[in-house]
Amino acid sequence: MPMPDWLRHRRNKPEESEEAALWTKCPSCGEVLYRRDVAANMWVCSRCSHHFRMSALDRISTLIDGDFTEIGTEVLPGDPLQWVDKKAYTTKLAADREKSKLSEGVVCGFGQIGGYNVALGVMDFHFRGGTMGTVVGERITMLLEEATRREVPCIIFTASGGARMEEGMLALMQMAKTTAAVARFIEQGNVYITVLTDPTTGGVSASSAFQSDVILAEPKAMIGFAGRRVIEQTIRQKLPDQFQTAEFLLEKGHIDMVVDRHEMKATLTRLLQYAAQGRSRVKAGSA
Amino acid sequence: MPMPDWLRHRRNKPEESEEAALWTKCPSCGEVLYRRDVAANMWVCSRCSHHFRMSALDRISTLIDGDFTEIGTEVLPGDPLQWVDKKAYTTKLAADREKSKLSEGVVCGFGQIGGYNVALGVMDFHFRGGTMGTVVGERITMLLEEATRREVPCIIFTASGGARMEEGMLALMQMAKTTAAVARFIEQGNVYITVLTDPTTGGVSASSAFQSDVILAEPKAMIGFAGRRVIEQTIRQKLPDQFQTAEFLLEKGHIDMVVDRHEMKATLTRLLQYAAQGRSRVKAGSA
Amino acid sequence: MNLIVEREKQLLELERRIEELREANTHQPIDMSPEIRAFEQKYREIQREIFGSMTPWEKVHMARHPNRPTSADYIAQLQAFDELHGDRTFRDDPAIVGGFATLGERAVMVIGEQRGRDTKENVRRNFGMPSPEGYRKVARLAHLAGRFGVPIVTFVDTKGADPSAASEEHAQSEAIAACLYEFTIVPVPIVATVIGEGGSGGALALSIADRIVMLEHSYYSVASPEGCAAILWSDASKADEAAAHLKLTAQDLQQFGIVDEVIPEPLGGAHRDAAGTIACVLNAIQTALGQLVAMPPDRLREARYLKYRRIGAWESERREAVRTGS
Amino acid sequence: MNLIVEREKQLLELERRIEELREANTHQPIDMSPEIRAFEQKYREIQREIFGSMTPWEKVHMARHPNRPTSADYIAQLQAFDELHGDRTFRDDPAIVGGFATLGERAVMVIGEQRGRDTKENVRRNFGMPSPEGYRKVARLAHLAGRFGVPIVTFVDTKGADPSAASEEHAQSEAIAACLYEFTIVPVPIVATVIGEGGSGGALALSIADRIVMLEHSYYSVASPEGCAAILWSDASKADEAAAHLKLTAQDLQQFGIVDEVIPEPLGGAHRDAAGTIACVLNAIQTALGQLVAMPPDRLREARYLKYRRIGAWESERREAVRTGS
Ligand SMILES: [Zn+2]
Ligand SMILES: [Zn+2]
Repeated sequence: MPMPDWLRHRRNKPEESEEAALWTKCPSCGEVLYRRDVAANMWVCSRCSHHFRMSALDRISTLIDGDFTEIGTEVLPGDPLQWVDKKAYTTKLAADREKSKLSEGVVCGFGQIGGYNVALGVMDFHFRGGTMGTVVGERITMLLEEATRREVPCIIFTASGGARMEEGMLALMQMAKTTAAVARFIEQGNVYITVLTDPTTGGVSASSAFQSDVILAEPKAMIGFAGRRVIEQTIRQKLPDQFQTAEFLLEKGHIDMVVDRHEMKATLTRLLQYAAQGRSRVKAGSA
Repeated sequence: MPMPDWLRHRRNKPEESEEAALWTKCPSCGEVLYRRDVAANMWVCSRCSHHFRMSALDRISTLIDGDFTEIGTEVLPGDPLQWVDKKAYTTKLAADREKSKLSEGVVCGFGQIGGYNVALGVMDFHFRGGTMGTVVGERITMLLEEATRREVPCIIFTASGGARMEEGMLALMQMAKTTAAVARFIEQGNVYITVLTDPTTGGVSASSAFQSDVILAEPKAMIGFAGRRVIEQTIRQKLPDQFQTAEFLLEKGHIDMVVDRHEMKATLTRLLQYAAQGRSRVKAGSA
Repeated sequence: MNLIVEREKQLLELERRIEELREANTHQPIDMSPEIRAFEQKYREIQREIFGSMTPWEKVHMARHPNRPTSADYIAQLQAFDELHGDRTFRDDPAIVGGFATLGERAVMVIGEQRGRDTKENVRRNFGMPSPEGYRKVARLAHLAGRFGVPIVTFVDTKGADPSAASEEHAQSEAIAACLYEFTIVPVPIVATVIGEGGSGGALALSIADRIVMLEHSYYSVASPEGCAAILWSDASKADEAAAHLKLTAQDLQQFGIVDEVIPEPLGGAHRDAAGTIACVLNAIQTALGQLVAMPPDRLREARYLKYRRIGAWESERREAVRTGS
Repeated sequence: MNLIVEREKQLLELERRIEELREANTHQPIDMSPEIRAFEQKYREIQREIFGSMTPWEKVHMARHPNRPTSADYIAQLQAFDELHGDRTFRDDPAIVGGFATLGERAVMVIGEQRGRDTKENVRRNFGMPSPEGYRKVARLAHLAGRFGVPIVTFVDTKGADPSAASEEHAQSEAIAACLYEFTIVPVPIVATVIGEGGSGGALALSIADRIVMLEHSYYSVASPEGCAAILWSDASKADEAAAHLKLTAQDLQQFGIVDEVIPEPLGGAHRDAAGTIACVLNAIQTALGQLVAMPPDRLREARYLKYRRIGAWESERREAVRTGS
C-alpha cells in the first residue's frame, strides 16, 4: 500500500499544503506571519501560540508515523433533498472540494502513531464547516466498524458546526448511526479517544465527540452544543469570552485534558501505550 | 414454616406493638393522639399525616401478605473493640434489645408483597439509632446473597444514623461488604428497591440506600450524608427546614418518588409487577 | 403568533353563526334549514381549504398549536403510571416526564418531553426544552427499563434541547450523547412517537427506536426552520422557506424510511379530537410492541443497528447496500 | 494547633544549638566535642521519647502534619503521569487528583485525595475533602482503568467527604455509593495506600482494594475522633479519648485484618525523610501489583468479594466461617 500523494507531498514541503497566499495574520495576537513558518509550526502562532484551524491532511501528516491507509474515499455526497437555495447544494459541495482538496468533511484511515496501530478519523472545518452529512457519518461508521474488526484503538479529531442542513434529517440520523458504531466498538472492549478541535458543536458534539473513553481538546477550541449567538439571544446578555472554550470545559469537568498541538502526538502515544499494555493483559486473560 | 409470633401478634392487636403508654404527642402538629389509633393508622398522624418512626416489626406486618421467614437471627453482636465509655457497648446493646424487642438493628427475611416473592430487609432506628455494625452488615449481605440464589427482587427499608462507632472500622467495612453483595445481586439481573425512611444518613445512605434501581422515600424523611448540625457548623449558618428532607431530595433529583406510608404496599406491588412481567420475558429469552 | 390559531378564528366565527341560526330556527315560523345547510357547506369548504393540504410551514404551526395534546395527555390514558424523578445528581427536570406504566396489559417505561399547557406551566417546564439533567433522567430511565426488561415508549415534543448557559455548563452535549448511547444498546423494544415538534438533537435523544411513529401534522427536523433560515440566510423570517427545504413533514420522513408509520389526524388537527387521536396513537404503539417483544434481545439490537446503519444517501449507493448486507 | 508540630519545636531548638556548637568548635582552641556529643545524646533521647511510642491521638496529629507528603508528592515520583479531569457533568474537583501513570514499567491508573501544602492551595483543594464531583471523577477513572485494563493505585488522605450544603445538594451519598460500587466490580487489581488521614466514608470511597497498605503513623477511622467524641459524649474536646477507643491506628487495623501491610516511617514521621518514605511505599505497591496482575479478572473479583465478605465480628463466628467457606 503506497503512501498517499498528499501525505508524501506534505512530508516534503508542508507550506504548499495551503492556498498560495504568502502571509497570514494571527486572529488572536494580530501578528502578521509568513505562512511557511506557521505551517512548519503546525499552524500554531509562534508569538501567542494561537492554534489555527488545521486541515485534515496537515493534521494527519503531523500525527501518523509512516504510511496511512485511507478508507471510505469511494463514499461521496449525493443530494438527497435536491437542495437549492441561493446556490445548489451540489454547487457548494463542488466549491468546497476545490477549496479544501477533500472529497468530503472527514478523512478516515489506518496507520501508526508512536508505533501503535490506530484507526484515525479527522474532520475538516474547511469542508462545509465540518458539518456531518451522510458521507461524514458513513465514513466514521466504516472506520469504527473496521477498527472493531482489527481490535485497534480509534482516535477521532472533531471539527464541526453540527449536522448538515442541506441533508436534513438524513444528516441528523448520522448521530444515531455513528453512536451505534461507537457503542459496538466500545462494547467489544476497544479504546476510543476523541480530540475536540475548534469548533466542535451541535450534532457532532452531542454524539461521537462526547462518547469516548478519554476526551482531549486543543487550547481555546470552542466546544458546545448550542451556538454562542443562540444562547446570547436566549439569555439576552453577552457571555464571558472564556465561555465554551476548552479551558472552560476543563474547569467544568467536561473534558480530560487540554493539549497543545505540539504535545498531541506524544500525549496520544502515551495513552495508546497505557491501553496497549492493559488490553494485552486482558486478552491474555489476566487482570 | 410457622408465622413468627411477633407477626401473628401484631396482626391481632397492633397497638401493643409499642410500649404501654396510652397517649403520644405528634412532634409535627402537637396533636395528642391515642397510641392505639396511631398504631392502627400505620403510625401516621391522623391530623397532619406526620410519619412517626416505625418499628421494623410493625413495618413488616404492614407490608407482607402472609408469612414471613426471618433469616440471620443467629447472627448476634459481639464487642470487637471491647468498647467501654460511660457505659459498656454490651450494656447499650442489652438495653436496646430490651427496648426494641429486637436482637439487632435490622430484620431480614423472605415473604410475599402483593403476591410477589421478595427479600425484605427493614432497619429499625430504635436499636442503636439504626447504626450499621457488623451484624446489620452481615444480615443485609446474607439477605442479598440468598435473594441472588432465589432470583427474587430485594427491598430494603433504611433507617440509620450511619456506621456504628462502637465497632470502629469493622462497622465502616460493612459499607464495602453490603456494596459487594448489592453489586452481585444487581449484576445477576435482579431488581433492587430501597425505601428511605427517617433518618437515613452517613454510611448507610452512602452505600446500599443509593445503589438501588428505584429509590422511594417516606414524606419528610431526613436523608443525607453529612449530619445537619455538622453542615451548619461548617457553613456557620442555619439551613432551611426543607434541607435534606425527602421532598427536597426529590426536587434535587436524588430519589424517584416520595410515597405516603398508606400507599407504600400498593406502590411496591406495582413496581414488583412491572419487574415480574419484564424479568419473566427476559428469562424466556425474548425482548 | 400561531398561523393555525389565526385561521381557526374565522371558522369559530362561522360555527357561532350556524349555532345561532339553528337556535333561532327552532322557534320561528319560517324554516331557514336551507340557509343553514348553505352555511354548513361553506364551513366545510373553508375547513378543507385551510386544512385539506397544509404546507410544511403550516404543519410546523399545527405541531406548535397551544391546544395540541402533550405527552402528559397521552400518559393520562395509560392504565397505570408511576412517575420516576431525577438524574440522581442535581435536579429533576420538569421538561421530561417518565416512569413505569401499563399500556394495555403490558408493563412499559414511558418517557416524554413535556411542554406546558399554559404560560405558568410552560415556564416551569421550560417550554418543553430539556436540560442536561432532563436527558440524564431519560438515559437513567432507559437503562432502568433494560434492567426491568420492560419496553420503552417515548413521546417526542420539543423545539430542541435547552439552549442556556447553565445547560452548556452542565454538559448538554455529554447528556444528549449519553442518551443516544443508551438507546442504542438497551436490550428492550423502543417505540418512539413524534406527537408535536421534533426539534433536532433534543428530539433524537428520545427517538432512537425500533419503530418510529409520527402524527400527520407533527414535524421532525435537523434544525428548527427559524434556526435553519438564520444560519443559511441569516434571516429568521425566511423560516417558511426553510421549512419547505428541510423535508421535515411526517410524509417526507416516511419516504426517507426514517419514520415507520404516520397516524392521520382529524381535519383541523389532533386537538379537534384529542381523545380519538390519542387512542389511535396508543393503539399503533401497542401493535408495534406486539411485533417487537417476540424478538430475542440480541436480534432486536442487531435489527436496530442495521436500521440506522442503512440510513444515508450518497453516490456509491450500491457499495453501501452490499456493505450493510454483510 | 498540631501536637507534633509543637513538640518538634524543642527538637528544632536543640538542633540549632548543636549546629552552633559544632560551628563554634571549628575555630576555637578548646575542644567541646564531649559537650556536643552530650547534646546529641540528649537530642536522640528526646526524639525517642516523643516519637518512640505515640498514642493514637498523637498519630492522628502526625497524619495531619502540614509537612507530611501528600498524594501529589507520591505521584511526582512516578515515571509518567497524564492527569485526567472532571466528572463529565459539572466540575473538576481539585481535592481529587488522578490519571494514567507509569509505576516502574507498569501502566496504572493513579487516584489520590489531595490536600493543600499551604493555605492558598488548601482553600483551592477544600482541605482535601472531596465533593460529589470529586467522587464521580474517582468512579469514572476507576471505570476507565477497567476499560484500559490497567491496575488502580489510590492514595487515601482526607478528613472526610466535604460536609457542605452544596455537596449534599449534589448527592454526596449517591456519589460515594457509586465509588464503592465501581471499586467492587472493576476487573483490575486495586492497591490502596493510606498515607495520612483515612476519614470515614470519604476515605473508604478510594480504598475498597485487593491490597491495603498503610503508613505507620497514618490513621483510618469510622469517624474523626472529634466527630466521634461530639456524637457519643457531645464534647469534641474528648477527641484524644475517642481516638484511643476507635482503634484507628495502622497497627490496630492490621490486627483486624483490614490492612495488609504497614510501612514503617522514619523516627519523627514521614516528612523527616519524604523521599525515603515515598520510595518504600511505591516499592510496596509494586510488589503487591506484581502478585495481583497474574490473577484472572474473575478470580481477582472473587477474592476481593470474599475478602470483604469475611470482615465482621459477632458471636456466631463459626456459622460465618462456614457460610463464607461455601
Ligand atoms: Zn498570535
Ligand atoms: Zn400531626
